[in-house]
Amino acid sequence: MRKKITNVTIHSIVQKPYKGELIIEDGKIAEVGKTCSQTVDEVIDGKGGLCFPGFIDAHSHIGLNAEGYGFEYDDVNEMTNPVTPEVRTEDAFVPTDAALKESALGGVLVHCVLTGSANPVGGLAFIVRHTPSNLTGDKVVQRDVGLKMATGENPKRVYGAKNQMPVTRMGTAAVIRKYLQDGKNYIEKKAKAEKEKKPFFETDLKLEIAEKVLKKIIPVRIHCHRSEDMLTAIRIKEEFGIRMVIEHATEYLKVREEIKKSGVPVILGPFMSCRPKVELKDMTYKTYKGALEDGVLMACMSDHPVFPSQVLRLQAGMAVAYGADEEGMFRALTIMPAQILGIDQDFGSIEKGKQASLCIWDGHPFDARSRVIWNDQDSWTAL
Amino acid sequence: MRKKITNVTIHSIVQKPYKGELIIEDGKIAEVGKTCSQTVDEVIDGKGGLCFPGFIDAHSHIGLNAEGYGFEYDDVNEMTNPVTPEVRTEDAFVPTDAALKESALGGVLVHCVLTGSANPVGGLAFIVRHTPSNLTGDKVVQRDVGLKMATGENPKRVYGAKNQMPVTRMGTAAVIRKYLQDGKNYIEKKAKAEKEKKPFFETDLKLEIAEKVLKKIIPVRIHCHRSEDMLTAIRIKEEFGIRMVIEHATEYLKVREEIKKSGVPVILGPFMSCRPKVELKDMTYKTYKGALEDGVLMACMSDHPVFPSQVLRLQAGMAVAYGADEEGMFRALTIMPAQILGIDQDFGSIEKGKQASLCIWDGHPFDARSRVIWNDQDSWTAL
Amino acid sequence: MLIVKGAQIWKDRGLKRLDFSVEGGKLSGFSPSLLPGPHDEVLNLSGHYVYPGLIDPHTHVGLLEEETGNFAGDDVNETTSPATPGVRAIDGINPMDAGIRNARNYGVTTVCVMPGSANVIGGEGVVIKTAGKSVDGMVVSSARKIVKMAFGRNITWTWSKKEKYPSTRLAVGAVLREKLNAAKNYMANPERVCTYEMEVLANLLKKEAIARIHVANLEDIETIARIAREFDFDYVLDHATALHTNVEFAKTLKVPVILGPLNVAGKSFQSYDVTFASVKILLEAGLLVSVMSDAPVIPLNLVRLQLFLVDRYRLDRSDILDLFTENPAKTLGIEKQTGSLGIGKDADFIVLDGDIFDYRSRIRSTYINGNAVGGEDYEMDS
Amino acid sequence: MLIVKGAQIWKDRGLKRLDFSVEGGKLSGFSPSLLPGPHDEVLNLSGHYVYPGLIDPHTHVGLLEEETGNFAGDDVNETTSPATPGVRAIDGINPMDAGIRNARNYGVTTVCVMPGSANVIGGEGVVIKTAGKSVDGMVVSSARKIVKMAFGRNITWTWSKKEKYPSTRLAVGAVLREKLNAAKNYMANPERVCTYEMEVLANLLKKEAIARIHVANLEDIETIARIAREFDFDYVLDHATALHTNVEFAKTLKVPVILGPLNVAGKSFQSYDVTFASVKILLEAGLLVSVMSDAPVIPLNLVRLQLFLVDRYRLDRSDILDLFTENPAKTLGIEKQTGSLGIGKDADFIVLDGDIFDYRSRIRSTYINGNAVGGEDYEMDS
Repeated sequence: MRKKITNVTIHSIVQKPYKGELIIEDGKIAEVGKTCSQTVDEVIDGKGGLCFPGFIDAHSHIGLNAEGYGFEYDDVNEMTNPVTPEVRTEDAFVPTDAALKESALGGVLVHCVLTGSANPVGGLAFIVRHTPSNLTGDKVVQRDVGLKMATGENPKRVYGAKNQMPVTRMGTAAVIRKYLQDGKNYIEKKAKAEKEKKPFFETDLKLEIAEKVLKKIIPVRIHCHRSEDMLTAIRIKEEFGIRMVIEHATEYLKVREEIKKSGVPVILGPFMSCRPKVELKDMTYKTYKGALEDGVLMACMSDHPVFPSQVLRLQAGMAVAYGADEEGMFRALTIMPAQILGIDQDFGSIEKGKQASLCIWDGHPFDARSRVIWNDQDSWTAL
Repeated sequence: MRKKITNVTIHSIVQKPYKGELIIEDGKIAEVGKTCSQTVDEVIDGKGGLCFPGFIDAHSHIGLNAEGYGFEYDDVNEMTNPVTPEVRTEDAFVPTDAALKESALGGVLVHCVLTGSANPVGGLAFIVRHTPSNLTGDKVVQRDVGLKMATGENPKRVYGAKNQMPVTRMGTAAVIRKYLQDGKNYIEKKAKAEKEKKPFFETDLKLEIAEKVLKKIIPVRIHCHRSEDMLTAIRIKEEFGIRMVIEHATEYLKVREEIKKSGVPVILGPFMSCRPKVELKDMTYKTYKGALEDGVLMACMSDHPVFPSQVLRLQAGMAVAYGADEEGMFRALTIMPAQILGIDQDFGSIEKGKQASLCIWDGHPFDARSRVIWNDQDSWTAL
Repeated sequence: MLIVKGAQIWKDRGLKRLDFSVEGGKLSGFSPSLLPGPHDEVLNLSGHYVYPGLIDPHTHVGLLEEETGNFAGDDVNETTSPATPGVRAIDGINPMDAGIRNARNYGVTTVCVMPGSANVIGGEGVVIKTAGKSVDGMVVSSARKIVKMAFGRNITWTWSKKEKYPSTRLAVGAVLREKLNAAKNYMANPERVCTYEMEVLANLLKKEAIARIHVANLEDIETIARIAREFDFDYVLDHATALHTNVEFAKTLKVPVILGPLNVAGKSFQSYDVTFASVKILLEAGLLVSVMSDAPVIPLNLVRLQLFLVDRYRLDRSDILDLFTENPAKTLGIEKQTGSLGIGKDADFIVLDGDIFDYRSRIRSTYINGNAVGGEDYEMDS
Repeated sequence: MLIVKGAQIWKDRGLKRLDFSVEGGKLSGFSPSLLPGPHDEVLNLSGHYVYPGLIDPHTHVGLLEEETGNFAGDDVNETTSPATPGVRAIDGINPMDAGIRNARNYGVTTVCVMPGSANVIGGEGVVIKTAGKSVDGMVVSSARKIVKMAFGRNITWTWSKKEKYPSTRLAVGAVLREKLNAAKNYMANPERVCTYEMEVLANLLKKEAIARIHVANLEDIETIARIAREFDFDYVLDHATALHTNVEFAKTLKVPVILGPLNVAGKSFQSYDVTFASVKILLEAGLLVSVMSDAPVIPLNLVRLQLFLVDRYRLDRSDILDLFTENPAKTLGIEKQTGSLGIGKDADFIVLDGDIFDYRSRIRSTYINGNAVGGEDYEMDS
């Protein structure tokens, strides 16, 4: 089954936009260009629209507190223990969350689903894409793509209320360090058992994940709003030689040189919200402009349901209003999150061989009035 | 001091847009048209932008939980007593809330500030406009413009947790009815005291406000999401012969005929959010389209800080994406809220004699990338 | 020997006019006409219908007692830890519970009794007959060992109220993984010290026991399947309220399902998808389907309502009766002992004055191991 | 009669070389040279400086005691109702409190002691001298009656923790309006039954008493002004942390302000605007400004620090001294009795071995009503 999309302006992300065509075969882009030559079974008229790769929401809790299901169905934070690396968002994900369909209407076709920020060591993230299926399994792009950690107000507030460590920023860092040190000890113990050819080694599921982090198999995805928290995160990264992505990075502009130097990617947002916490005081859309100018690897996040993933595009548009480069913001919605998440071989741009994760828009995605009129997954009906 | 604005397309709301000029004198619009003849002291070049009346956010809690001040500074709900008509948002308003300036950057220059929805009978609302002053008094447009009431989940949840009436929707209606009935009794008692020329009548501040409601001096502003709650509200309105505005009206489409028949205006939104409550399950942007088609008096709300007032315009733009008429949505941001709030003699359109509450935009307000490049209040600096 | 004569009996998936004999509590012979010997007792059931005793594969009778108030008779959830594999349902069952009495009086001769759904690992379940004064004597010993588990909201509602782990569905799977990993460590450790908790889980991993997993939503079923693949154990899906919403997926699982209770309001989001249609859909998909009452959620005096309601979908009536007899027997591993009428099987049967699908018909007597133990008219007596 | 000779004394807004006499606890004469009679006591203070005793118009000394742990000596807020006009500070003061001892040893001869800021209406304040064993004997009787009030966050923090009204600033004004309305009803009712609570508020509405209102943020000051207009009463703004941020507005209020404590960290959002510059700004705006320690927030042994820090703004030193003497005296309505050196006034003065603005100078003695009651060297003794 080969399908051709015609009559669209192709925003491939890797090239300047041009009027062109593309061919989809087995869910992949088989050909793309000004004209496509292969014979096809079906032609989709793009009606002069704009064809974009599906946007990637690099930090979301979509599916963990499904739309309209109230607080009793909130699985964002396992806030009963400050160290829960063993919990997995895949286990709690609700694939029928109406927000997934709505996000697709807003052009977001891929989501990285993380645990919340109550715990210094949170849990394992996974990546889903929008499909019509009601099974999580049919949506999984990649499992166990990062271990969530958190700093700042949230762990303090949650465990402060329980009078349990951590109640300070120092305490949060100490909890994280202890976990990673336990991991190092565990790796050593395991190596020793192997060397001594012991018949038995007691595996520990919490520390198996620390091992993955310490061996750089997966990155730490660390929630930081304030500048000092980001610097603490980078300090820990250096100490343990781990991979890291900084999430939110609200005060990025205050420590931009340090972040750039560290080589750590940042996932910025959600800035289209009010500032109910003190640590959000200096939040500004201008952060996007700064990060683009600095050339750091940067992505937009919705933090859904904090901010609806459906309008991630408008947050990026607001960044443009506050001075960010428009093409840069499209990269922050597509190829850069794909790179940060390690899925850029399949997602994030319109190139031959990649997944045909595509939307056709009837207008500019940063204009609220614009609509997605087609995507590659749904039996399409208008809004 | 007379100022002239030139080189703009005037979106007056009452006429089709046209390239024109306008003159401001003493904060009012002295002249508006294709060209203006009066001599002026200062000319403001609109740079080919779009001149709109300041948007009016008809339902907001702006100033009651100022940006970046955390939960300890949250004065939205006095949730210690289900009946608190005597509390006034003006008493709690923080005029230095950074959100006011940010909202102005988003074209919103007027806000109606209400109490939250924890209490069946909440408190008195007031209307502010954006000014550079750090005094509430300098921002007041009108005091005591309505008495907030609330139905649905919120009162149930708040008082249910205290095991105190109301814990059901029935209970909420009963609390409201009792308050209004107490008010009727109070009016009678007062009239009797006057008739009998008694030297003394014991005033009751809670019931003085009920008197204003029952004498139709101020409307009830009632929080309803679900259709049954809206019908209950209308039932109470009919019983007591009061004025009413329905706030949120999330399930408007389910009872559109009944609402139209009741003559009650609605203030719709915020729909650019997720659905953390069950009663928001059927929330849709399509509601705007329906209300416009029905010809009911309708306004947009941000419910700030639930949704930032700064991007109220983008919510209206999303309504257009979901089929609403664009001009209708501009009316829902300007003249219709002015009518609902009773300030349309001064606000809501660009007409001679009205307040010069104005913004010049460098692009269409529903496009996220557009910016306000001038307003009538600020010493203007770009974003 | 007891000779039962004259009745229409349900045998080999159909009503047949057969006499049968009972010896030592077992069914010993079937024939169009059995001639009693001089020492035989004869039971003339002309005009009556005999069916195998019904089996309810998922109940809490005897643990969550009826008529005892809210606290005194409630022993269904050991909510002191989210994983309590060491507790056994048999130790909490009161054979005198009105729920068990209801069972036998209304035709249910075998029930599986299990801990509740507040814990990820609730403990061991047990299969018992529904008549007796000592639970030990009621046990159906051929049944496979059962480890009760639960997934989804009941867990998180329970533990989040206590502000304890697991408060979210993020951690429910993690609790199970942690315990199963501990069991693997335990089994691999040559110097292990025997603990009952670990032995129970080791039984599961050795496939001597089967997991019985309370679950409602489809996403939780997916998580169960994922973990079962990771650790390789057998399981049954109990409730499985939303499984029918993805039939292709359901087929891939190749596990028995026990649906129900179906005659309840779908009032929580967990039971949102509840429908009798699920029985039809999953039967047609070829799954081994049973129906539960979850008694006392649906008390067993109402057990036949479910049969009537499934019958509204115009399924083959043999298939319907199987839902309450053969299928649960197979799921519990007791199909050689009970669940149908056949030589060598327990003489567990019910006598009705009409077709079991005729709602006016009444259960005149219930026989367990060949003994009359109850019937609808017994209700008032006991 | 006591004759004090040889000192530089602060009188009429300047240092002067004058002798002075004290008779019956009052200042009775000033002259470049006073000749003592045979029965007079002479105090030679050559090389010393004499200033009027300092007045702190806003403290909690004696109520919120020092050196007593967290509970035993804490009587500052009657947090059982958000409006407690009936309670009186005088009933809670311990004259032996180390805070009062610090006051006199470090030069503070008069303090106003008031309830705290947890209640919208806290109760009646009192003005006392800082030496004595019985508080009744310490009272400065010429002072105007005081009703302590509070606005803003302290109220809502207190009551929201209890989940009681007023939990938000929405309701703070409402509490005050309700009570003042009740007082109006009370006053208008010819058949009223006297209640102390209502009498206190009636005093306020009759302007026999003045409201002393704890407030920080500008928006709360606006609310106070609004309510004061509605009900027509006199008030003083205490703390008024953000008042200097709108000078034009401040001028329109025409009320005395008592700033401070200023040598604290602006750590909460309420104290965000705290700055010594506020003294300069509001003085220049023509307001009647005093400075408080809020003791024991700033203990009174540090009282002079404030004077030094204000002095960094290079204000007229007479104006600075007025902040701690004449101005609080006027605000409290005791300016005819104390707060400056003049014939007929209380002999409340302090003796230093140098200029009061020289931070190395020490308070050698403090006199109240003509009696030496302390000084910095007394510290260790008592």
